[in-house]
Amino acid sequence: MKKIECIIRPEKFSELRQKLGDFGIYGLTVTEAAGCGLQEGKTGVYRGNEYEINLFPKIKIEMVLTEDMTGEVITLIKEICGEGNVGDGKIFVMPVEDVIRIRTGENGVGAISS
Amino acid sequence: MKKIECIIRPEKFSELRQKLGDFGIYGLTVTEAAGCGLQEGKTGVYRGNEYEINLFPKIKIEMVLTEDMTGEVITLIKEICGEGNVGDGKIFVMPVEDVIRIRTGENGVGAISS
Amino acid sequence: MKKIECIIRPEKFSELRQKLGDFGIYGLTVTEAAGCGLQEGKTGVYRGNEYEINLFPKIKIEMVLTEDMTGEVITLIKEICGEGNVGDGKIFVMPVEDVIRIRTGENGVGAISS
Amino acid sequence: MESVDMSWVMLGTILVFFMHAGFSMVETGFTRSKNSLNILMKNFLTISIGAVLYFIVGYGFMFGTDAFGFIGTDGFVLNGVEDIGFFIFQSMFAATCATIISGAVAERIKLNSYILLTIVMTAFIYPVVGHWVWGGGWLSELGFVDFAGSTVVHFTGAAGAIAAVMLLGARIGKYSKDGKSNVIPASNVPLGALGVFLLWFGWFGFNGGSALAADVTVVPHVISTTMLSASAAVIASAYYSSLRYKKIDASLTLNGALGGLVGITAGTAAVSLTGSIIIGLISGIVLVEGVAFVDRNLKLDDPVGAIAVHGACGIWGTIAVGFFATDGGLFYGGGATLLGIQALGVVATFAWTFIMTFIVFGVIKAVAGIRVSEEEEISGLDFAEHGSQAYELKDIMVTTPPARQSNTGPTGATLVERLDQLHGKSIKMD
Amino acid sequence: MESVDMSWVMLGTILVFFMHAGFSMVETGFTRSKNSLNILMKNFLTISIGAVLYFIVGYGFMFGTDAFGFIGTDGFVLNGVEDIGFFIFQSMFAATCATIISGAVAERIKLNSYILLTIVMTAFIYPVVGHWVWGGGWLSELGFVDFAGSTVVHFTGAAGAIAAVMLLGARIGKYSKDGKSNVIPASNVPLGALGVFLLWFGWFGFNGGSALAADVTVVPHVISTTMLSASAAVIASAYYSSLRYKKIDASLTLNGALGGLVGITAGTAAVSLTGSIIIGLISGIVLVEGVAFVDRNLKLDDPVGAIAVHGACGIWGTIAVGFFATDGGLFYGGGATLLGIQALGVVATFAWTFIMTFIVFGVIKAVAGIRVSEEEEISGLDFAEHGSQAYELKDIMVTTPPARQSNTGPTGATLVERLDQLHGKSIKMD
Amino acid sequence: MESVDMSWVMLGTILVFFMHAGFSMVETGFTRSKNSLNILMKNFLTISIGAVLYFIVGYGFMFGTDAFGFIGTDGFVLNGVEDIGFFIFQSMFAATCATIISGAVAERIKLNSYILLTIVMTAFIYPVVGHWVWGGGWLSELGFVDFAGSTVVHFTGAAGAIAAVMLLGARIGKYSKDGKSNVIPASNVPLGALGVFLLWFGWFGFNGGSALAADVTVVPHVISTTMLSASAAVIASAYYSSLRYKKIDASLTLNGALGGLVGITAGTAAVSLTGSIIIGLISGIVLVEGVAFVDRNLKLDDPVGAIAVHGACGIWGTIAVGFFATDGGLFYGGGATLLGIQALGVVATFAWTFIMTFIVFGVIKAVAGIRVSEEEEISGLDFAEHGSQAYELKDIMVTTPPARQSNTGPTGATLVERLDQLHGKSIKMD
Ligand SMILES: Nc1ncnc2c1ncn2[C@@H]1O[C@H](COP(=O)(O)OP(=O)(O)O)[C@@H](O)[C@H]1O
Ligand SMILES: Nc1ncnc2c1ncn2[C@@H]1O[C@H](COP(=O)(O)OP(=O)(O)O)[C@@H](O)[C@H]1O
Ligand SMILES: Nc1ncnc2c1ncn2[C@@H]1O[C@H](COP(=O)(O)OP(=O)(O)O)[C@@H](O)[C@H]1O
Repeated sequence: MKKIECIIRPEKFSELRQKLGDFGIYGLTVTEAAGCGLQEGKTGVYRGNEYEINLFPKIKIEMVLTEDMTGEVITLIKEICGEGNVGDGKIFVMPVEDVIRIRTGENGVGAISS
Repeated sequence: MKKIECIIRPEKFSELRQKLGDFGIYGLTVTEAAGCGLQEGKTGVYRGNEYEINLFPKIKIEMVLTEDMTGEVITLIKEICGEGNVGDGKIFVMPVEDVIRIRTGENGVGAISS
Repeated sequence: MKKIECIIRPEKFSELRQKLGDFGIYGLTVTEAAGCGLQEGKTGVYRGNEYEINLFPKIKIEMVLTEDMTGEVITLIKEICGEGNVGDGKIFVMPVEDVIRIRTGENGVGAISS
Repeated sequence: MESVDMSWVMLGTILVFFMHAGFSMVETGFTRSKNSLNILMKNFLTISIGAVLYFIVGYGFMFGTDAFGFIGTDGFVLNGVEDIGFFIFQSMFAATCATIISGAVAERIKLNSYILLTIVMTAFIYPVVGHWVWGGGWLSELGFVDFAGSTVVHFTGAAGAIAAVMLLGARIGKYSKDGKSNVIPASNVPLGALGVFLLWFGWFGFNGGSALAADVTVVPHVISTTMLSASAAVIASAYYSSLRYKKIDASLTLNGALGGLVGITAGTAAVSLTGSIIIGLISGIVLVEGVAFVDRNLKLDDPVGAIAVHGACGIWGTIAVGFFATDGGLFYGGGATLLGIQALGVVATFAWTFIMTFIVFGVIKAVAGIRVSEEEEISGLDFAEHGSQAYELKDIMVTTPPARQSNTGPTGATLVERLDQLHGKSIKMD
Repeated sequence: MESVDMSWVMLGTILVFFMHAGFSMVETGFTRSKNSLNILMKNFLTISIGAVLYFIVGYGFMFGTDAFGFIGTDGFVLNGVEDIGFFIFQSMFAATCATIISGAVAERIKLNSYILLTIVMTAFIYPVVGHWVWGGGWLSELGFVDFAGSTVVHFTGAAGAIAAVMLLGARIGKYSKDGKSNVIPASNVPLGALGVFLLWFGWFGFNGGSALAADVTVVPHVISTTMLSASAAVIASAYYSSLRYKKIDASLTLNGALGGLVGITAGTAAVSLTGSIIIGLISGIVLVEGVAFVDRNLKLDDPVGAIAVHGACGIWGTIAVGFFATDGGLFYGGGATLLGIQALGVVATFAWTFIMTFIVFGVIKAVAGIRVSEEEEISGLDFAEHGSQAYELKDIMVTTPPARQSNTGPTGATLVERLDQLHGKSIKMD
Repeated sequence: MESVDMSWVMLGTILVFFMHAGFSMVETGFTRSKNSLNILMKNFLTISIGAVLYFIVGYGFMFGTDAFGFIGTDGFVLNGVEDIGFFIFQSMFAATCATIISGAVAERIKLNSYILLTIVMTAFIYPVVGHWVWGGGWLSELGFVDFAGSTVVHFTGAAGAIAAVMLLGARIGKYSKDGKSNVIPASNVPLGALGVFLLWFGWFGFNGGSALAADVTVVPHVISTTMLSASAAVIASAYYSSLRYKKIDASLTLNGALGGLVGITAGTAAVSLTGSIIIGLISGIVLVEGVAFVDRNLKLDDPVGAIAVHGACGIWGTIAVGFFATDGGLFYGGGATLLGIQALGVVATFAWTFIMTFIVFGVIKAVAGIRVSEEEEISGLDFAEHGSQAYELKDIMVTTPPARQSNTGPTGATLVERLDQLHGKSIKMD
């Protein structure tokens, strides 16, 4: 099994989530994150003083998948979240040794199959 | 060393944390997350329009442990957080190559032993 | 490639981020977390009843780096975030199998080089 | 009636109305955000139902022709009532009394059961007490002094709150199995502080308007004693709480201001300015001790401190008149008679209100139930009873749910296109 | 003029001013936090520009010497105007009418285009309607009854809002491609609820002050009908919404209070107390249905429900006078004449205001554009138009950006020192 | 005294009291949430201590029998004072002057040191200035005009604030080592905006009430000039800030409203309506420039802009009378005499207040210290000084701590059971 972590633009989440569902993937965990990289910061002004915001709100999605699905899921993410603008985000693929479904105690693939 | 990531119901956190302490585990990192999977969404209504909430608030706990403890910790999580209702959550076991305690610079097991 | 996860004190983030930049590392993802370990809790009082706060706000930084950089980055984190007080935080080094830059689709090292 | 007197009473009316904004903000600020909508609805419905019912029956029971010194018997729907201004001024008081309960029972009471109680409170329980003291009933005959309602309005509300909380029980998690009182922190103290200011502001109308005329000999005195008592109470509760708990407790200091206002309400026109400061100082201490006593000894879970504010300080304020009244007070050589009458009034009011509320709410409990389910309480009353939440819901939480189905081989250039073919153009929601 | 009458009208003036605080809080609370600054600025500028312009031209058009029953022709800059108190009281009404629009167009309108519309509204469109009814114009000649402005102020504002929203379009994501009306939840309902209380409070000055004197025969009656109608409306919208949608909808109940206030504004002095309760009950239902109709049938995206509150209930309130006026109302044997005149007034006001607003705002749209860019709308108007945000920005979000450059071999004990040498002492910001 | 005049002054009193709600909300909204409780406590204690002390000594120093045109000498504890209404009205002003300082020193001052300063301010420093101008002192003899207190109340407060901030220093992170002024964003602008509305609302009582009678020739004029000046200032600061900084700065526009109110306070009864608009427009610009000057030139860290609002605009407002007074103003052919007297008054007031405050606060600094520890400042004053926080604390943050001990072999079915045996039934907290 693999864990896919992707960092995307918040406004893309809703569509990605739906498409993942269409694709048969319902299980995922989301956290609000902030990130930086090549994306240029934006300048604000408050009471006449300027300040720079150079961390951007991002959504971090974690999905644990079976090996065979990762490829297509990555393609899906790229297609939906890739605007072609700096800041679209990243996908990280990481190894997972085991998964347990707390409710049933079953582990391995059975723990994530719906 | 292993990293255990578990996604649980927020209301279970307090008890789990205490039991882990009783068990000798004090070190952990928590983040607020939201998740979905098999759990059914709930419907709200605002000004007469219905909407569906199908991401549920979850607590994500990360613990880096020595190999030998993972087994019992997993059992503990299952016992405390397993209500038997859909949405109880998951446990992911992942490899960790090294841990450093920033304060002392010590690494490996020494970095997480209290 | 490696993923470095570090848990630090929020007030250290600004300087660490800047130094990482000076060092040539701009890409990172941040999440607000809370943690506990050896750090002693603090006691508050509300309407005459005491309560204990024993989770402390922390900042979690995730950076995916090429193998060769991890060493220096860890040193940097230790130097900047190490106050020598309990609660300074931890660094976890974890394996990453692949990285994809959503915008371009390129993967591997190319996906994180700026 | 003189224009100037009418204007003054109408100003008072408007200000007392505004106190309901204060109650709402205090109660919303001192409780958890998952129950805010519910608390707001309770407050809006209380003032609304209170006003309408007081028009229909309450005013009659309170100011109608006296029967046995116990209750009024006519003037329902203002039949034959001349002074509409007096009615509307009084109607605001009725709702005030009822709304005091809403804070004490917050975060776990069933909305509809609460509404039933409010109906009985504003239509009957309160008007009867009101009749005794202000409607020519037996207490007024005895010479009981309660200028603006330390007892009639505030203590009556608190007595009802005690009965209600006893029947309702504490919020989940408030008391540990070993009886320890736990902390359930406030969600928005600044809003609560604003509420206290709104109440303080409105109180000038509550006390000042009770002169029922723009009387130059009474009104400035009333405004001054009201101001000084509240101020003294703030100082007292701030420093007494820091003495007792090492820190100046913000929420207790805010309660303290209200305690000082409740404390001066009975004697506002009868005591001297210096007297009002002393009454206020003591109110501030009574409040801090009152909260501790209710919370840790009586183990009555009162999220906003209503019982201490309106109950403890209400009693103190009523009794204080017996000591500080420049005319008839013990400290002014007036002997103990007045003191005795004041005490009697407090006891009688408690007996009537507590028993009546206990019976009424007990019946509601038996018949319809008064408490939300444990699950609803944990997830919050807002979503359960109102299908929504008080503060911003993150965009990502609201999405169109993915349709569940198996993949039947699609065709098309990109994965997305293929998926779209499967499902028809996907509806994207913001 | 009598001191007492002057005082009463000045009190009314101050209270009507305060309604703008209410509008601001309602609009801020019912919309998303990323647009809060923008909404607040709109409200502050509306009242400010409204007051100044009404002084310069508005008052003259409204109360100057009549020309053809259509418009006033002198008294600009208060030239030759005696009663300054009357002017300042009226100026608050002008701004009120304009600010009604700001809620309906919130979260997507360009600030400057909105300001232009506000200018025309307060300087010309509203004063003309005002002249017709209160300035001796043709409608007043016919005997049209609108005591405090259900039509003149509220419905005029709503008619303008309809035109503006039609030209502006809905917020992104409000309607799905298939026309489904989506939910865009409020960001701060407690603040919105406070706003409703502020408006209700101010409304006593709005209706009461419109007596233009501390008249003992009128004022207490007006205060009472205002209170009872609003109360009845709260009850009606709470229970009607729970009937229709299974839950007591908080934001609809809050709107309901305002609906009941708008509904009684025209007839506040003309109907009986009982009449006011009935008018209020119906207002509450009209409000709930009105919101549904505007949102799901007309598909006009009105984030705060301004069109339903001020439009639907404004019409109802004006017509209701024809039924409930104790003198001349249909239900009191007065026949249908008054009813007809009231209806005519509504139609005429709508025609004039809708058409004028449509033309003016249409021109602005063609010339300058009226809507912010899609990108600005998504990221929020606050940062785009004001460079800042309404609520706390996390410390970590604001940092001094790292200078970008390549590493040229540094020397020094620690990495940090070496880096510092490279860049000179680094500036650390909180 | 006439009932109607008394009523008007009492209304003014109540409204001025309400301004403290405004100050509290502005200061809470414009600062960081980790210091909100502390700011609220400062405000509640200021008004409370101010009222009590003004009763005990302040009123005597201000309005007692004059000595050398410098100070009053009797009437302490209102001894021999007839007009209680005048006292209570004045006492609200005293607290207002003191509370102005609290905003400027927010987020780093020690609560108790602040309280000490407030005591001296309300008991002595302010009453002396008040005596000079309103108590028959030397400035009033000269014919200095300050109708409601641009100088007496507002500028006095600002002068004290300057001294206090100089001694206190800036918040950590406000200024970079290189002297750059950094941004420390507000935590709740909507609350701050509400505060501005509350202040504006209360200001009608501040200026209107200062007529000390329901004088038909004065009051409507005062209400109108107050309204128009504030409105003009909002417009000016909004557009001037957008000119200077490319964006309509929300918090500067909010400050602008206050600047316009401070600016008209001295001349509200003396200038024409048109004059008031000009005064307001200039106030709006003075405010924006004033904030920039204080923040970036003087490098005085004033989180809420109190020094610019009450200081810069206070001076401008006082001087403006010399130009715009229809009777005696330079622009009305009155020559420069009045102008000179006004200027003299400003200088004298500054000298007295600044020096006194500097000495008093300097002594406190030397003796007790005036600033919280760096650690407390970083983690926030709320937890450090009040043991709690202003907004909701996440449930997960509050837990019963796990007891630390080593595992001694337990027995039992499940791990949990075994652990429980070890520790006795675990107490679970919500
Ligand atoms: N090396 C990295 N490690 C972890 N997260 C990263 C890394 N680089 C970028 N990110 C995340 O990806 C987001 C987008 O990266 P960025 O370089 O700005 O744009 P792009 O991916 O389009 O080149 C960043 O905001 C950050 O959250
Ligand atoms: N494949 C997955 N990857 C990551 N997180 C998951 C995955 N599946 C479920 N989760 C997380 O676990 C939570 C519970 O899963 P769910 O399927 O709803 O119930 P259960 O685990 O009882 O079957 C979800 O809310 C989500 O946060
Ligand atoms: N075993 C662990 N797994 C995950 N996170 C940990 C672990 N131990 C500590 N942490 C994180 O590191 C932070 C600091 O650890 P702590 O033991 O309190 O101080 P120190 O690292 O200085 O010994 C904690 O607040 C927690 O967020």
